[in-house]
Amino acid sequence: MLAFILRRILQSIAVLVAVGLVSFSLFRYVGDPINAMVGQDTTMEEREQLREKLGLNDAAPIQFLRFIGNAARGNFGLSYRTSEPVGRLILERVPATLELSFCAAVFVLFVGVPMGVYTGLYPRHWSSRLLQAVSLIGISLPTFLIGILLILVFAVMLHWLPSFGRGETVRIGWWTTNFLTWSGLKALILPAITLGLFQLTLIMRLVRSEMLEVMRTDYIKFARARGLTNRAINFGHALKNTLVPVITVAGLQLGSLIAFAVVTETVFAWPGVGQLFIQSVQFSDIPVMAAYLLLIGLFFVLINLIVDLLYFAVDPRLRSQGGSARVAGH
Amino acid sequence: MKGYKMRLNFRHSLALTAVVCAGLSAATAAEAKTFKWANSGDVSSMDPYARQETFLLTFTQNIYDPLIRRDKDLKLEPALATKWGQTDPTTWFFDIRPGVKFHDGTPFTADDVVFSLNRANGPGSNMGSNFVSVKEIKKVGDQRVEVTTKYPDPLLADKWAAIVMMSKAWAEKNNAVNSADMTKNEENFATRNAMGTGPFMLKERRAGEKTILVNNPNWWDKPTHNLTEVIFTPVANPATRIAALKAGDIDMTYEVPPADTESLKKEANVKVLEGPETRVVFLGFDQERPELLESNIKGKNPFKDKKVREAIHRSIDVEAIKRTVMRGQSFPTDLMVAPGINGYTKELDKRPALLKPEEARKMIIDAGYPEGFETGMDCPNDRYVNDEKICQAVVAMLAKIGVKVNLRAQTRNLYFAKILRKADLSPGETSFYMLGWSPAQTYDVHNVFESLIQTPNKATKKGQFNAGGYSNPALDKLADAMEQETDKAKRDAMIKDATKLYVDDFAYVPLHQQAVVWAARKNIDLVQLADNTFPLRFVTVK
Amino acid sequence: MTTPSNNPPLLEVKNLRVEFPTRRGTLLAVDDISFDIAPGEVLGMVGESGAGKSLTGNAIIGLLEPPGCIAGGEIRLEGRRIDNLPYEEMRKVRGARIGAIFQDPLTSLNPLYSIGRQLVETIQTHLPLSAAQARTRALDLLKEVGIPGAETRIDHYPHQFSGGMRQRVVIALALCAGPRLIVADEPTTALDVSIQAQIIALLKRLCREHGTAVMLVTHDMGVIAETADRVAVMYAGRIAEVGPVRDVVKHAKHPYTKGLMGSIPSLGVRTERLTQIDGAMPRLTEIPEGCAFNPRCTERGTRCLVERPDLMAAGTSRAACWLHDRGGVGAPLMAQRSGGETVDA
Amino acid sequence: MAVASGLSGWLHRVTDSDVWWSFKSSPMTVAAAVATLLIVAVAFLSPVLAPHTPFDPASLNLSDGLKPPVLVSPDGEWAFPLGTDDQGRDVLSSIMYGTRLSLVVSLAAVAVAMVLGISLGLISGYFGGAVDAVIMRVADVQLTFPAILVALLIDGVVRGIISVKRHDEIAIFVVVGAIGLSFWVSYARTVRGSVMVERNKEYVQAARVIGLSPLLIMVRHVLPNVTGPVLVIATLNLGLAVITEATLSFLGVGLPSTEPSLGTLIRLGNEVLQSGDWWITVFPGATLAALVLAVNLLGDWLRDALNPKLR
Repeated sequence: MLAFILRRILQSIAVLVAVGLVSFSLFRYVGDPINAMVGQDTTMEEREQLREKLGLNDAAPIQFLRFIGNAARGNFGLSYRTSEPVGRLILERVPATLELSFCAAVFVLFVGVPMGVYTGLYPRHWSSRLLQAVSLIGISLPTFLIGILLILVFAVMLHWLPSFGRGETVRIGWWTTNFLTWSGLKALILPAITLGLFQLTLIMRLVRSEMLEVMRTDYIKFARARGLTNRAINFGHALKNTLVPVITVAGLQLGSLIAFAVVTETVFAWPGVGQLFIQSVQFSDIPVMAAYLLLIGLFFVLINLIVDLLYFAVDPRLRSQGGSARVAGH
Repeated sequence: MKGYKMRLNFRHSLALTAVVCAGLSAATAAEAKTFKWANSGDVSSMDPYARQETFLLTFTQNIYDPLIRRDKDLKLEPALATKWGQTDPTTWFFDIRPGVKFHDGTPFTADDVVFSLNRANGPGSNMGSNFVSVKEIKKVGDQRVEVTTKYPDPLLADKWAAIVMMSKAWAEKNNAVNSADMTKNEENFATRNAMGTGPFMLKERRAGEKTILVNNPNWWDKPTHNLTEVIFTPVANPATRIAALKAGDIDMTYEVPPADTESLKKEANVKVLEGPETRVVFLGFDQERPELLESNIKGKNPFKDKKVREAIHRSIDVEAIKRTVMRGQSFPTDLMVAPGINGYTKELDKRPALLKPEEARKMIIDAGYPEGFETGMDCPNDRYVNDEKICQAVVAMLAKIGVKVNLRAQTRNLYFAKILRKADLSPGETSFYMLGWSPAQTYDVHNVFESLIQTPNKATKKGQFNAGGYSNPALDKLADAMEQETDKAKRDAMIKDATKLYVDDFAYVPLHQQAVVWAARKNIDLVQLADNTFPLRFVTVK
Repeated sequence: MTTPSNNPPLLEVKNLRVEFPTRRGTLLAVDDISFDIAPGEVLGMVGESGAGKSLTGNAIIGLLEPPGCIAGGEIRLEGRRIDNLPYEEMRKVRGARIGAIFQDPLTSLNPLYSIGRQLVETIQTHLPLSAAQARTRALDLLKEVGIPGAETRIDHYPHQFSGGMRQRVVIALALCAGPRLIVADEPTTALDVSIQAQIIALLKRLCREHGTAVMLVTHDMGVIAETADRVAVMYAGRIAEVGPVRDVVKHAKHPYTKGLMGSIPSLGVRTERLTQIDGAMPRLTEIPEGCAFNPRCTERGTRCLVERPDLMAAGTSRAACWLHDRGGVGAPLMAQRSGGETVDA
Repeated sequence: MAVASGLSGWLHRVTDSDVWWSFKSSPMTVAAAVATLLIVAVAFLSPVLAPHTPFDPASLNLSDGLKPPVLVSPDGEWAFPLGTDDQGRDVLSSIMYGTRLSLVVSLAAVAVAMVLGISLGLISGYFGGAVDAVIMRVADVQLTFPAILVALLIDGVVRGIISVKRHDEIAIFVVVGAIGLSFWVSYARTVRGSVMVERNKEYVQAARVIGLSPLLIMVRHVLPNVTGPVLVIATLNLGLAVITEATLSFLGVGLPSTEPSLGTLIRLGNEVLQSGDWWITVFPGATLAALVLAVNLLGDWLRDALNPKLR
């Protein structure tokens, strides 16, 4: 097991280096930040000098090495847009995104999985068909449209929920949280639903198709023959076997919530790293983009490691075989 | 200048009524008044010299005061300098207002003035271009500062209305002596904190999320507002911003997309303020390359031919663009400079009549292009109001006269990197492009000539933004002369001649001035200035 | 072999009918069969696949997969009707009163639960025992079914056991709640021959010790001959013959049983060629009138074509064949040629 | 005659099969199939059916701009049944042309993603070990970059390699490539998971014993078993592809804005949603919703019908 973790950590480092190299070779095509950084009347020559001093004309690997060198010393450079240190800029906004994604993930798991189980257990029932059709709405309308519609209904017409922003937040050390204030919680509801809706549909359908297959297996029939209660069969034996293969996909989908947060945060003016990323793309704010991509790369690598470890915890067949072979499902 | 006056009266009266009732309500309102407002983008820094951008300058002028500030009619009025003037063509003096204190109670002195001016001209600051003519700044006694210039600069006072005064002691104590210098990678205290003499004090600054100002009880000037707290939040998505205003989560939004003005006017408790912005949006031609970049015509550049430019100019129906694309929120103009700017010659602002498509097509054929010609077109899609939609409309209009246009719309950073001239002033990568320009600093037409219309010249640094490379020697000579002409009448004559030159030459296709559209809830009184600045000191909450 | 005692039968099946309503018409898979199982008795159910023997087993446990359903008849366990019980009532019967063993041990156990946990769960579902007591009972059972080192292996997972070992665990699971009857559906088919013998011997010993009756469903006559007290031969959803296993094997009364027995090689008797029954069992949609076996029967008569024979006394067993009726089979007819295949080609 | 009878024979076999029967018996699936066919047919016949030619700038004039749908308000015109947008484009014809564009782009993108994802998933799942680790780590790197950045990279690189005179010649390839590249990971992971399960099953080992080539085993034996989850993802990705294309065109790397796809119509319309010109975004939005809903319901049915285990 330890060998497996060590190997994965080495691979993770390789992934991060790859992410860094690709990012910096990419930054040549995201447009030129200089024009937006200098005043309207700065001469072209001065702009070129600034570009030279910032090292934007160097080759990608050199820029990447310089970035890593500074990053190692905790200095992620200044944002071209707000001239604030990128490290603190991201650190301030990571809690907002993580808390939003966490709520979206909770929404997806506590609504999506039961819906998947229900439609898997009673596929023919009209309510399952209805749930399937309704759940499709989440993926047939673009996120920005869903967001706006929710705001129009719940904020403008009904005045139940705030139309944008994080509401009151409580600062604990460097972390700012929404969970300790009433207005913070209310501000979380609409964005979490908008963010989670797409993943909800995917998770529900995967759980459903997996549940349908598990219910047909011999060990479920044998469990019934042993007179076990429906609850024990459906939520003990069947659910566990259903969730094992769903874990990898679910782990990834919840990880991609962060990537999806980009659009939701822009619509709800949610001060997270997603909104920061969109602004940095539009502004070609290279230091922020580089730090963001490495953060997301690190995050995905962690998610994958956790999902794999979760696999070991859940699926005994792997524990004895060890190694990265993963046998999923029934 | 007359046209400008006439339009002003209407705006003037509106402003007057606002002040009157502001005065009244200020007296009665004592209890806490919070004013919540939003804009599409955040103010990029608290450091007043970080960027020469209207929004940053107007926001920081709520916390800091300049020596000379502009009143509601954009005329200069005394602020921290009680008197100023030129003792001789190359020497300026500024008398300092006594008894003024910074927010932390420390007194405001001449040393602070000298320090601030040098910081504004120092490394990392964006305001350097206002000091091109300055030779030396020195303190003369406690109440006066004298500035000597390399050559007579009649506009120095105008330029310095944008330079606010900072506290020398505070800056030295908190390592904010210079603005944040990108190349040095270390943060500057002034980016997130502020110490000014202005009507409001900075209480909390969370970049990209929320910035809170509170009233400065011992401000040197009489407050013309009744606010105790101001909460500013950036809301990028226009639809969300409009919804927030309707829902009452914000009291005012600084930027309203023209499409939403109609629906907001119908809203019960919302009012809309519209006015022309000093920025002129125009189209430019590549008149430099022998042949166009993306065209089927080889060996010839159609845009070099004045007849072709005229045919195109008189086929673009700016009134139709105003009616549908801009929904009435624009002020068509045929000059490269807006009314309200010194040097706007009203009598030359007459758009030649529109040509029927057949007439224009015939002109194109006579110019030697029997089947018309093809050209690329570049436009931003998130810089000016409805920029992409205006270009699409132009593409449709030109298609009718045989000019096939391939449009490429991009976000501003990709766009500007593509079309602007390179460091060595070699031409950008475009044949037909859209640009917007407003001489924000000096409010004088020379800035337009110097940057946009004069021939690009690396040595004299002229024509930096003349992306199409239009070149008219006669105009170049006039522009250089007007820069230093101090006699107003002679200068105005030069301006008129130069303007006539580029209008008759159809050098550019000026479209319109964008409308500055703000929206606020009915219980808020505020004043909308022509240069799109928003001093909070004129806001009162009923 | 216990002789059938005369107290009331443990399981009584009367005129059981199982139907499959499909869009192509209703398929009659089990057509009016009746039989009893005495306490502690081993009844074999034998017949070609598709004869309806597994379905009968499922019907008894109440686990017919939709759209299959019990269309008629009664099933009584210890005198109580169990075929029309509400789901919750029937659930309590399963495992506690009737145990089940399925064919493939590789897929019968939940791969994610240790065998101990699956045993304890079943025991606690039916018996009022604490976790500790349930665990000791599970340990005893594992020892009984012959799992070496039960104390450590109880917490192992199914994939850590061989096919034979897993079937032993399945038997332990079937017995753990002390059922009176076990329905074993092809318990040895998936195992190789040497393991088969062990499992059969184990099943017989445990049933005898616990006094548990067994309904052993298989197509393997050898297993039946060795294990069953009585045997019922099924053909096309009906019982062709039922009786003590020795009599049915040695002195088959029904032509189909004769053919079946003839096709089994036995050490004692030297036979050049095994007899072969022509043709194949009819599909459920094409069951002929009269006796279902008549097209393939060499001793059939005109009556067999029209009148369906019920089980009637035939020596010590009972057979559904007019041969054993005073009226006889009517005019004899030759067996129907099936597909040009000659018997002595 | 032979052909006719062969055809009718085939037709009979289809209509008699269980798959057809399960299709016929669920009304929702029939409705979904009809809707899908209708939308696809109208889209691809748009040059013939559409009353106007929205992509030809010469035919547009601004004076027709912002007309409401004729059924809703008096100043609508029958010439523009669903109203016009602020460029004077007829909304109905724009939807037709736009849907065709979006369908071509998203189907091609999903196809690219499936081919890439499934093949890499099969290889990595079947061979495991180092190959599996490399492919999965490439997947991690890919997951980090959203479609937007991938598009910018491809656009820049392609422009660097082949000097392109006009942008829109390569626009469609850039968009399809970018969306395809950013979608393949979910296919690869799902297929890999299933392949690792099937790999140990007897029938695969049996196939290996009789000497079938690994490729043949994977495609013929293992692939059919993973169609279920792949189908779920493919149908979901279709809707996402249309929306991603709209985001790319906003960044100027997508299709030119003079030829708006369905996604771009929604994006442009969304800016004016609250201004009273609701129809510019509502009708394209409804079309997209109907298309994605129909395709996914069809996908659900197909997956259940084709899944041997569920029959």
